Amino acid sequence: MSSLQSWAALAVLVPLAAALLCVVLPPLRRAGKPAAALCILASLVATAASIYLLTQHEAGAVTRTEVPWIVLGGKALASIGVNVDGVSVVMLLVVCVVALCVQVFSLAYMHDETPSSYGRYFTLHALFLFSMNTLVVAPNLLQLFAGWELVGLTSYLLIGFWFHKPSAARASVKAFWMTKLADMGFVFALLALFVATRGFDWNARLSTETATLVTALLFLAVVGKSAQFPLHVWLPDAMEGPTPVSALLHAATMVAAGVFLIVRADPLFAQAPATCEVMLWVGSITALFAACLALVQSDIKKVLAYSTCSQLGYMVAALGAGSAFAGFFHLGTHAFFKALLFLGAGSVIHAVHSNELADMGGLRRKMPVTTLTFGIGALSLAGVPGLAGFFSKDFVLAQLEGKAGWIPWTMLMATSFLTAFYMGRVLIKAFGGAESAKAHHAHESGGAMLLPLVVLAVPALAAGFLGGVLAEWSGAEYHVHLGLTPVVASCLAIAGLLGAVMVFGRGRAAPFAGVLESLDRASAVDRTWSGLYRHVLLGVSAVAGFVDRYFVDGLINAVGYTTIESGARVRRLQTGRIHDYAMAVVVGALLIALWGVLR
Amino acid sequence: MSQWIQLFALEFAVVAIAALVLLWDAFAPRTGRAVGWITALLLGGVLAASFFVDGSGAAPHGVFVRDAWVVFHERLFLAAGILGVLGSIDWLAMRTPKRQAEYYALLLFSLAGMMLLAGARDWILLVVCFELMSMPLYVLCAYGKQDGPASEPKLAAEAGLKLFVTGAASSGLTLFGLALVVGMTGTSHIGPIVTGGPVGSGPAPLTIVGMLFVLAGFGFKVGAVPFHMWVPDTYQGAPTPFVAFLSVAPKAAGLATLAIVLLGGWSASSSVWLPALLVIAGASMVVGNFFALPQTDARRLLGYSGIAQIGYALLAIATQSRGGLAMTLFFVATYVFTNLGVFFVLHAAAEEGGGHTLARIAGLSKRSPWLGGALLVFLLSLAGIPFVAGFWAKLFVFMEAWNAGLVTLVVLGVALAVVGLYYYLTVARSTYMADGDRSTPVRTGFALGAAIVVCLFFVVGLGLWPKPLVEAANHAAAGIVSGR
Amino acid sequence: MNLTHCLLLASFLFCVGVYGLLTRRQAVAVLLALELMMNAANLAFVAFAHFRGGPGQLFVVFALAITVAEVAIGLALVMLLYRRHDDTALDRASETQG
Amino acid sequence: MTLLFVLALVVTAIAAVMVVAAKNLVRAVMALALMLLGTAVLYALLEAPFLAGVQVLTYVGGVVTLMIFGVMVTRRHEGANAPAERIHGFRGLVVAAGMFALLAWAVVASDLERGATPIVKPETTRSLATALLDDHLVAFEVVSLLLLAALIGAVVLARRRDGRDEGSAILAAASREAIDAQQAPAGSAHGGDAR
Repeated sequence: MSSLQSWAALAVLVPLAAALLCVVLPPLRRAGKPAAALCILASLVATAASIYLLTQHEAGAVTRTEVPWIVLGGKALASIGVNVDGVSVVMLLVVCVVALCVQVFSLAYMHDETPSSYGRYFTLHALFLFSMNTLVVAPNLLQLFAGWELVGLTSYLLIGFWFHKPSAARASVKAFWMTKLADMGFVFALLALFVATRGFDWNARLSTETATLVTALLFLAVVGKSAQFPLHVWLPDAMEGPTPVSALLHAATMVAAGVFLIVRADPLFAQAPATCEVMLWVGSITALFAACLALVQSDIKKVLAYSTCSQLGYMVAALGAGSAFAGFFHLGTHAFFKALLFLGAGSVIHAVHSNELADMGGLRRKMPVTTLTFGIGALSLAGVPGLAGFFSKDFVLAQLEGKAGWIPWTMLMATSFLTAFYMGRVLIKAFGGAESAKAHHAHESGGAMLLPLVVLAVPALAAGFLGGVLAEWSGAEYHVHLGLTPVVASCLAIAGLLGAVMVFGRGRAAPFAGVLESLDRASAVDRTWSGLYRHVLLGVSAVAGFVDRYFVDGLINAVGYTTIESGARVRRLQTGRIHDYAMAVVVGALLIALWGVLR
Repeated sequence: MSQWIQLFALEFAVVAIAALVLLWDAFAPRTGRAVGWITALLLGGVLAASFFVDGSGAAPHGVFVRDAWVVFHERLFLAAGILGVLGSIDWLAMRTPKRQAEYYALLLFSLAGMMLLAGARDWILLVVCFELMSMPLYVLCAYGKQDGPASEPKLAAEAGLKLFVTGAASSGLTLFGLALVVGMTGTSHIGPIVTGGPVGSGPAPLTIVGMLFVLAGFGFKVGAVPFHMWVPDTYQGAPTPFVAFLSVAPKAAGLATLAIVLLGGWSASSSVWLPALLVIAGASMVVGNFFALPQTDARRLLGYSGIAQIGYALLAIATQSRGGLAMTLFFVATYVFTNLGVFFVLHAAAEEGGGHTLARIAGLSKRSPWLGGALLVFLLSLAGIPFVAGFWAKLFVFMEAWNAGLVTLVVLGVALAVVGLYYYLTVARSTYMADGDRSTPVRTGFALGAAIVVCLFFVVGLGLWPKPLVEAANHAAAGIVSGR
Repeated sequence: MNLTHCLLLASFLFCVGVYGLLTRRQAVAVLLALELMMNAANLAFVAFAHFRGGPGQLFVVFALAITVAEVAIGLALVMLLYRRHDDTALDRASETQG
Repeated sequence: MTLLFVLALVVTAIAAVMVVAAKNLVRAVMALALMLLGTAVLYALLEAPFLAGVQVLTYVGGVVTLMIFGVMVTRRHEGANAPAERIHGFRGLVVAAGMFALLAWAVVASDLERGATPIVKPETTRSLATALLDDHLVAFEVVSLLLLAALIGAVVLARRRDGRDEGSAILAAASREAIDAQQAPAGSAHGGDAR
């Protein structure tokens, strides 16, 4: 094991050690603060290791160490180990940095919890970091799956962290149920891959049919984990968990695991054009659909949740267009600015004690740092030129040029506009305008919460410029070009923001007061905007919401209900009478024998 | 004679322990936990000895063959026996302090029957061992329970009677079927079915009927559909520490017998039994999983879950390959530890909570975090989540079955595994999420606690590092099926 | 008299036993029916041994012992049932179900 | 010979029907005894004299007594006339008839008399004993264990908690008798060696 891999292994094992210590030493966990310190220390070590790895990494190098894990008939079927290459090094860094920031943020955010619950929270976080890093450095799909399942399990526990809230308990079960359902695809994919190649390597050469089968099954798992249409319904519900958990799991890491899986298994997906076609469409539809829903949410976290769905749709569409790098790039930048947004939302929620946008407003004076950092995140997400989100989103869009008759491209362009529009709405409603009653008593959060915000704001601003380096490491083509796509995308982003100002900024002292006033004079423009918003956008959103609530969600609930109902009905067969049991034995034997001789 | 002693050293030892326990109790009755601890420790000694005694060989006329297959099973049964005894110590000492020796003796007799069963290569010995295994189980089902809540003694008697009547009916079926098979083939050796007719004509109808009756009889013992109906009722009525043992050891023995007979003896006639086996396996998965869904008593739920699990194990046997058989062994071994663990935790919770319904164990994790955690691990293993032992078991079985071309059943199995996940999680959720109406901490006796810890160790250990058991299972399976 | 006749008789006894097993309410009567089934198997063993050779008789020796053990346990369980339910109708024992 | 066979066959069959048909349990047990005797005669005709003897000893002597005892103990209030109504008799009849149809068809279709395999040298009591103690010594020992387990089990179940052992003594005696019967061939084997 070379030193590089040792560092990667360190990033995996140190969080595990911290989690185990907390598990086996209940006094430590129940004390709360010491456990938190230990877990954050572990994350710090993991982050340091991942940064060191990044500095030492040579472009294009792939090294791995494996230990035989499962042996069948004297042959090693699968191994555990670490795989260090451009993708895993970057992903490791993203995961560690975001996790560290979230944990530091949680120090203050969760301080109302009892000490034992506080300790449990950080234990789960350490466990999560271990699971996620296991997934990231996996040298084969089996270990990746193991990490995948562990991530699912920890997320189940974290979403349901406030299990005394019935809605949280329900949401955690729903999230687990949905992702498990999709994970069946992963299991089948592993089985099919194993049968075809007697191994779990993602570099395998397959026939087109097998590749299509394997990748389609893998994609099913991705649809569940990365909340793609129509299995996205669990993600908004999962917002019942603590907000930092949402930042970590439902923005930066866990949901991105699905996209990461596709990036990892890119050699397999490259052999299956049919699957890629499906991905392209599913991603585009998810992006647009979720953006429509984000528009009408009154809960700030739900806006961000649907926005996450939407951005994941971008990544999946990019992957479907055949550009693993575009998806991965957007995954990286998105992780930073979405974590920033969630933490910013957490800061706001902490201040006003409400998730509702209606309870916020005018927070910009009370919480300047939060406003600034959240604003950076929002503009980055909206794709304002120069910020991180712009570069990656632009690159994704550029990959889609001309694909499938420009339709996905158009859909994602529309999504760009909507993204800017709903982020503008959140900005204005939460930070602009007059102070609401609840916002009146709000005050800026403490240092432990602001520090992660500031730290995350840096990559949210600047990570876009790293595209070239990143591409070089991953061995992909990347160049910023000034063509149709960036121009249209920039225009749409700015138009969306301005539109939001037009619609929501009126009647309130909006931050862009000057611009607004000049535009407001042309009230026809304003009315046009308002009308467009009210009749077109809200209409679309209503349809999307209807489909979501009654069709997708309803179908899934119906499946669950039917399963349980059928079980309840058939159990009448078990009468409790011995004679019936003996009858079953005899008739069973009779039928089997009858069939045996008649065959 | 010395050869005999060497060949049957472990079985002799187990019977000797039974005799010792009975005699000790006859001459110096004890009411404490000493009898149980002595039994467990001596059994532990036998298990340890199994690693040093090389008893490989065969009895005259090949009625009994000792090879890696037998050694694997002996150790598995001994482990189950030790854990079964450990789990019962506290309960017996509290509930029936004056009637402990018989319990252990009967358990040991059953254990001896199982251990011999694994090596039987002759129908006479096999049938006799099967009955030696079963008879004590009928009795133990109805054991003790005079002083529990009012309904308990009735339920225990009912449990015993249900097991007995269906068991005796199956014995009758098996015996009649064997009369046909042995009569038609003219030998009591478990071997290929010699048709006697012209080449390629296949077995006579009477032989086929006989074979399938025998298969049905074994189907009863492993609790496969449609011979499964005793399972939930017996699990619910019988004493829980015993159910822990009942739910694993006889099933492992039954699967071992099936493997010996189907893969070892009748492998050439697979066209006769394979369709029946596949139907039984598929039906077990479906019925087990769907009937488990609406259950509110944890033991009934686990009964149905056990039926489903047996379906998966039968699927592995149906692959007819060495790898498949090895995976059956792996599956069974992990199942032994997992299910023992689940029942022990339930027992610990029920002893303090007054019942086994899901409502009664609600909030367990708050009353005893470590029991709650252990239960979660066991349930995850049953559900097949990585990194616990059950995950590999399921994955391996599905992999081998897919390899053998049983794709339909694999798809069915994976789909049903998701249904399974639902009800396992229901139990887990009620322990974690729901608030129970009790807040007193659960105190677990030392013996029971030790048994749970051992189970936990194996379930987690095998989940992280399945390699040793996989290799041992492969080695053992080579004794029955040669080739890949 | 030949093997076919003997086996037909054995089958008949077996099925009569099955009928009794499935229909009699009295626990003791069910035990009797089980005896019939076992006896049918024994008869088949002996008949095969006579006409075809093989270990049939040997098997019967063991089967008899098994039957006796089964009767002992069965009757003990029936008495337990009687003591708990004050009745030996087998369908009394049907509290667990579903 | 054939006449005797037919007679035994008919008696056995009718007795078997009576076992399941008799309302009175004592009568059913008596019918069982008759059926067992008829089978014993068949054993004798099929050149299994030893088994015929054991059948009479263990079954008619042991099992039937045990059954009568069981009937008596459990019916002490109402006498032997138990309500004997059936549980879905028709379904049971259909299943049993179907079973018989299957078995009878299989017996006939197997064409057992074709090629009329010569009737082999019958197993003598002596060869039986040799086989028992040579080839199948293991099984023999296991059966002793089985009977011991059954004995203990029966006592455990029958014993009352208040210490009044009701019937366990008789059960134990019956089981012991069974052990004796089972060990009879062993004795005869030793006798055979002595000669």
